Amino acid sequence: MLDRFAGKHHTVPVMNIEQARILRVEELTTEYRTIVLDCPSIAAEAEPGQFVHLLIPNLQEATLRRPFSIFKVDNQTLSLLYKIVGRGTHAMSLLEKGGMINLMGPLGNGFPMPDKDAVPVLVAGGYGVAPLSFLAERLGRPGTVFVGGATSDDILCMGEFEKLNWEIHIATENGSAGEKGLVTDIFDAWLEERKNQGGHEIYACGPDGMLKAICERAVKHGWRGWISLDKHMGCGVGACLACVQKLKMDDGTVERVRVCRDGPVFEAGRIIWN
Amino acid sequence: MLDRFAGKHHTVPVMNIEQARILRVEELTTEYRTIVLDCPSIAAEAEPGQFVHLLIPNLQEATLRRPFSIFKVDNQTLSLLYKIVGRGTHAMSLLEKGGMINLMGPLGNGFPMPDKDAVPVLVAGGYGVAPLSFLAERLGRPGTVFVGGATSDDILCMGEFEKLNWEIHIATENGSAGEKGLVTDIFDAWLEERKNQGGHEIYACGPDGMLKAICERAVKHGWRGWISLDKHMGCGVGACLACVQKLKMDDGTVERVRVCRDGPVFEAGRIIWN
Amino acid sequence: MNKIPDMSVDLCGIHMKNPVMVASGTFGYGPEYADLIDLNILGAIVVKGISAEPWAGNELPRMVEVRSGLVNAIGLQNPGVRRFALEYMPFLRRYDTPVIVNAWGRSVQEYEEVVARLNDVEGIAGIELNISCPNIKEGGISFGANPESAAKVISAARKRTSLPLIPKLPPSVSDIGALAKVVEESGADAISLINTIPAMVIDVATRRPVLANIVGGLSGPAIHPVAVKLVWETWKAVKIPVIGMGGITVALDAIELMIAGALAVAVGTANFTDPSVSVKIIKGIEEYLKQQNMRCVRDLTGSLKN
Amino acid sequence: MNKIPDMSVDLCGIHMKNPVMVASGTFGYGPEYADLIDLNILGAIVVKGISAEPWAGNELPRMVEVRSGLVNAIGLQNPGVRRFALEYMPFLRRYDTPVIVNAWGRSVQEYEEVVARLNDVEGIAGIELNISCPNIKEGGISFGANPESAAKVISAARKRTSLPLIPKLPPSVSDIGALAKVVEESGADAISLINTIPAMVIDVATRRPVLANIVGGLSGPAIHPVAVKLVWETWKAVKIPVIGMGGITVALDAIELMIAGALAVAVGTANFTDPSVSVKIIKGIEEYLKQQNMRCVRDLTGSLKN
Ligand SMILES: Cc1cc2nc3c(=O)[nH]c(=O)nc-3n(C[C@H](O)[C@H](O)[C@H](O)COP(=O)(O)OP(=O)(O)OC[C@H]3O[C@@H](n4cnc5c(N)ncnc54)[C@H](O)[C@@H]3O)c2cc1C
Ligand SMILES: Cc1cc2nc3c(=O)[nH]c(=O)nc-3n(C[C@H](O)[C@H](O)[C@H](O)COP(=O)(O)OP(=O)(O)OC[C@H]3O[C@@H](n4cnc5c(N)ncnc54)[C@H](O)[C@@H]3O)c2cc1C
Ligand SMILES: Cc1cc2nc3c(=O)[nH]c(=O)nc-3n(C[C@H](O)[C@H](O)[C@H](O)COP(=O)(O)O)c2cc1C
Ligand SMILES: Cc1cc2nc3c(=O)[nH]c(=O)nc-3n(C[C@H](O)[C@H](O)[C@H](O)COP(=O)(O)O)c2cc1C
Ligand code: FES
Ligand code: FES
Repeated sequence: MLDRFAGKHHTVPVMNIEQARILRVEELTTEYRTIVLDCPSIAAEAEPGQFVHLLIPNLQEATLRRPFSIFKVDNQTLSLLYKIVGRGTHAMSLLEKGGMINLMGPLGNGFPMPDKDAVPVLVAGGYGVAPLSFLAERLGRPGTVFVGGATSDDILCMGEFEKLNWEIHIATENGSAGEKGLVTDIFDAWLEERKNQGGHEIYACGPDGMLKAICERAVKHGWRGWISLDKHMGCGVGACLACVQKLKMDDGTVERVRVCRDGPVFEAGRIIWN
Repeated sequence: MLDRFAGKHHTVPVMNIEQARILRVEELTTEYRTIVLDCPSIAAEAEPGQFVHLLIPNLQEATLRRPFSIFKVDNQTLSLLYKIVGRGTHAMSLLEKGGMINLMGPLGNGFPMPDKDAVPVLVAGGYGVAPLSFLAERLGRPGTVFVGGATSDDILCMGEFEKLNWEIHIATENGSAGEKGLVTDIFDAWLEERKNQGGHEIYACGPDGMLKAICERAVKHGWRGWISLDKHMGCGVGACLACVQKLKMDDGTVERVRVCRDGPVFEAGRIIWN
Repeated sequence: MNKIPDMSVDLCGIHMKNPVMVASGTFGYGPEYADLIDLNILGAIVVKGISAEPWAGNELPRMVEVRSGLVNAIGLQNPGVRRFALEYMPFLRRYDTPVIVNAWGRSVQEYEEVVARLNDVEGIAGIELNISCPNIKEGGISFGANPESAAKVISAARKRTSLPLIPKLPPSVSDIGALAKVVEESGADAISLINTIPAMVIDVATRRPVLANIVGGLSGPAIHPVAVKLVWETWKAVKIPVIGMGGITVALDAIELMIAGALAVAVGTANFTDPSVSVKIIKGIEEYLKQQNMRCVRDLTGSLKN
Repeated sequence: MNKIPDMSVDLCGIHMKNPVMVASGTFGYGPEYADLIDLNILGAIVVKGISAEPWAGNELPRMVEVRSGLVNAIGLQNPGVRRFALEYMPFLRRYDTPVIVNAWGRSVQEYEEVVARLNDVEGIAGIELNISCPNIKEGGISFGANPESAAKVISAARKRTSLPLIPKLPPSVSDIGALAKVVEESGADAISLINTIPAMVIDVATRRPVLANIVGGLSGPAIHPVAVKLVWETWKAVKIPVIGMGGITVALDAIELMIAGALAVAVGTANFTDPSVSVKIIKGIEEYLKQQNMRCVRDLTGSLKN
């Protein structure tokens, strides 16, 4: 089955459909929100890098769910961190505490844990910080995190990383937080001093341009890297082939695999960018 | 223009589109509700028998408005009385005080006033009482009202008629209020004693079966009668021809006229029932 | 750079202030919406389908709401050319907005007749020929269903009028480009599409069709992506202008159809939901042109980048 | 009187527990939804379209949501018959649910090839022949677009298999009844319809098509009234059973298609919205039969009263 190409490990996803109560909604900035759900069966299974597929109840004329990374798990509850970008996320932002929402999950394969001697290096762009913050929490040991965005408003979850004693590097395009520039710029500067060292394992989630750049760095320096891709999705479970990505297979062939089921996390070296 | 066939009088409707605030919602019975709207421009023009065309804001995937008779007008406010019968009226019942709703109106031609010596006789079935109650209020003198329904839950607005000193006759199919039977039964009994008298003018609104029976009585006894018809509507203004009714014209020909614009009130003798 | 863009279009000789018309059958003959919107703002008014003689249309029910659309089977009720000219044209002539008359027949002869009669009416800017009507002589399949019968009707109509002739194509054909080419060669000045898509609704409680006519036509937002595709195929196939319609509800829907190839657009079902929608769409297109730094609405037509 | 109604149907030799299948391309090859619903509950599973050889499909984007529907241009990506048989059939054979394989080609020869290969695979209950694919030999118009090319493909495929052969018709034809008749005469055992309606979406911000393939197919609730009409026309035209699909989202949608003439139905796009929808629809049909005091689901087929 296509599922065999998922990468280092292959979890057989145990997914659920759950009708969850909204416990809390929070406005982080004008564009970013969190939503906390009472969602025991999905929370119990969730791993960093996996996602849920949300049916937005007040979205008119909709046929498709929306995918969101799992941001936090606390016992029975599940949090998502999202950015308002279109009509679905806008409708989501109008949901109120106490309402119900239907979600499927956990979906896809999460991030493999790093080798026990390796330093985890996370690179996040915008809402890509959501699964990486969850990963940091589950890792149990600190590492280095790079976070980028257009302005300081796009730099999220820094409190979480601080609490866990991570080394934090920030870049914003307008310089309103951290260095002025792209996250890849500060990553490159940092990398320059370490490129011949091993012992690092990269995890990245964010916009395609950033992911592609990180992939190139990882491959070039022979570092192991895990990339979480963001593709428009239909079914979310591997049935519709809306979300495919070209991947190098073990036998050298190239195949279009499903980001929702075979990913969303792939080994950096396998991804073929257009 | 087709408009010339409206009946006794012809008002050139002055219609508005208004975004109205919901001032109050009230549950009369499990099925019947009222909704009170802050709607000055429509309220100012409204006459009994006219209707508004409502865009139900929380109705998913809708393309059509829903027509409702004007039930009460009080200064700047407009009340509607409605029954939950389908998905639109169900969505309406979930609307809350403070929300906004878009409506067009007043639409159509209202009831002509009776000759000044005639006794007004109203016959109402179910929510058909809404425009007739408004008429009673505007008439300034009492008359006789017949009200019918399946059970006592369908008998509404009796307080209003009592306050205005109307003679009230009630029939319900299960006998839970008034006489057991159809409203036409009690109407017939009453009529039997008066059929050779003139001086009455009938106004009826309710289900088609009832209206047809009342029409027949009026024609047979040569009483003048005004019937408010209930047809499924598209545009509500005469543009789509979804709501036509066969009507006898002055020149003896039969024409399909528009209930929304040429009606909804027609002279009993002109209506051709299938 | 925020100059007011040029919104005018010249549609085969019909000068329009802007590319937004109201679609036939959804706007009556003009007076119905005149209280609610200023008819002078519209690009053009396309009136309800007219036949040579009066026609009673179908029994009720004639319309039913479906998800993101409605299905109608009005059955082309109309007062015929004579009464239309007498009762409505004087009103319509008062406005500075071109009037396009939608015309239909059930045989080639009836089409010739209605076009000939309309040709003599003062104040008509063009004739939109509805060729989605069943051909009663040849088994009831619509004239537009195949290129041959479409050509026959259009060539015959062409001989009877010098007014711009705009055949309106049905959407359920397997090769709209081939049909459009034949329509162009038969003498059409422009093409309009799409008409409603044949559809049907059944009341499961009674197991009866909801519409008295059993079948009807689907319109509204549901059909918009189908309209975009068919307008694009038509635009690629012909040189004459295309009028796009089908499910336009917001300005972006109209803009999409224009990018796909429409020089003008028509708003139908959305008038029922919001009578002022066409005015909002005109403003929305203007806004879009400003945002995109485009000077002229005509530059939108067929501007799809591949 | 509230006995459990008989829900089984015999579809040209395929015994189904109930008339509800899942539509090709919306349910993968089976395992994808197996965690979420019990595949044994389904009437049948129709797997994603398979070609003789593997096929890579279109570039991304492949899918876009529209009002009450979606437009897709997956481009028929599939691993070919050999890998399908190897990787998925062992899984599917574990279930007590008939497997219908959707098959396609770009020439008559490719259709023959895929059917011949599928005929040798163990555990296949029937072949649904997708004839909405462009005919690459004859200008890219789909095989199903006209009766002649449809007949060619079906006759050729017929010779290569004794399995039930179920051509799947495209919706955009002017006379579906005539097409269906030819399909029946060419040796089809049943007919399924409707496939998606050709459609297109443009991103007005960039003026580019949203889908990499430019055009795609519209599915979902938006097309349901169109499906009801086409199923009804097909049912009137042929004697072989009809499988109805298009926009089924709730049980009433399925019941409508059955009243219009479908013996079985398939649920497509709605699986994306709610993976358990087919199970709910099966229950809903059962409820309906009880309410209507009907003993047998087969009595629904073509029960439209005029
Ligand atoms: C595995 C995965 C995890 C994600 N995690 C997060 C997260 O934690 N926080 C967050 O804010 N966003 C996340 N996204 C992106 C999120 O799914 C989109 O922002 C969202 O679907 C946009 O919906 P919309 O209706 O507001 O946007 P619209 O642009 O109106 O949506 C139109 C269609 O495009 C799809 N779409 C639009 N943008 C994206 C996108 N970037 N990715 C996928 N589909 C898109 C929508 O789902 C919808 O089908 C994730 C996406 C994927 C694939
Ligand atoms: C002039 C006029 C005045 C009316 N006044 C009142 C009133 O004061 N109070 C009240 O409760 N109802 C009134 N009605 C009926 C009211 O319009 C319908 O009950 C309502 O449209 C049902 O909508 P729905 O979505 O709940 O029903 P559904 O059955 O789900 O509606 C489906 C479609 O059918 C139409 N429809 C269904 N039933 C009717 C009906 N009886 N009349 C017209 N259209 C219908 C709907 O508008 C909608 O387009 C009036 C109707 C007319 C024509
Ligand atoms: C109620 C109604 C009546 C219509 N009458 C006609 C008509 O008489 N002639 C015609 O060519 N098209 C007629 N149409 C089709 C519309 O003009 C238009 O082509 C179609 O509805 C698609 O546009 P829309 O989705 O914006 O409504 C009618 C449509 C509706 C909804
Ligand atoms: C994503 C997607 C992929 C599809 N793939 C196929 C296919 O491979 N073969 C086929 O015959 N039909 C395919 N279809 C069409 C469906 O089987 C079905 O006929 C159509 O979607 C209408 O049903 P629906 O509205 O319930 O989705 C596909 C539809 C979708 C949405
Ligand atoms: S979203 Fe359907 S296969 Fe990935
Ligand atoms: S509802 Fe459109 S004409 Fe009456």
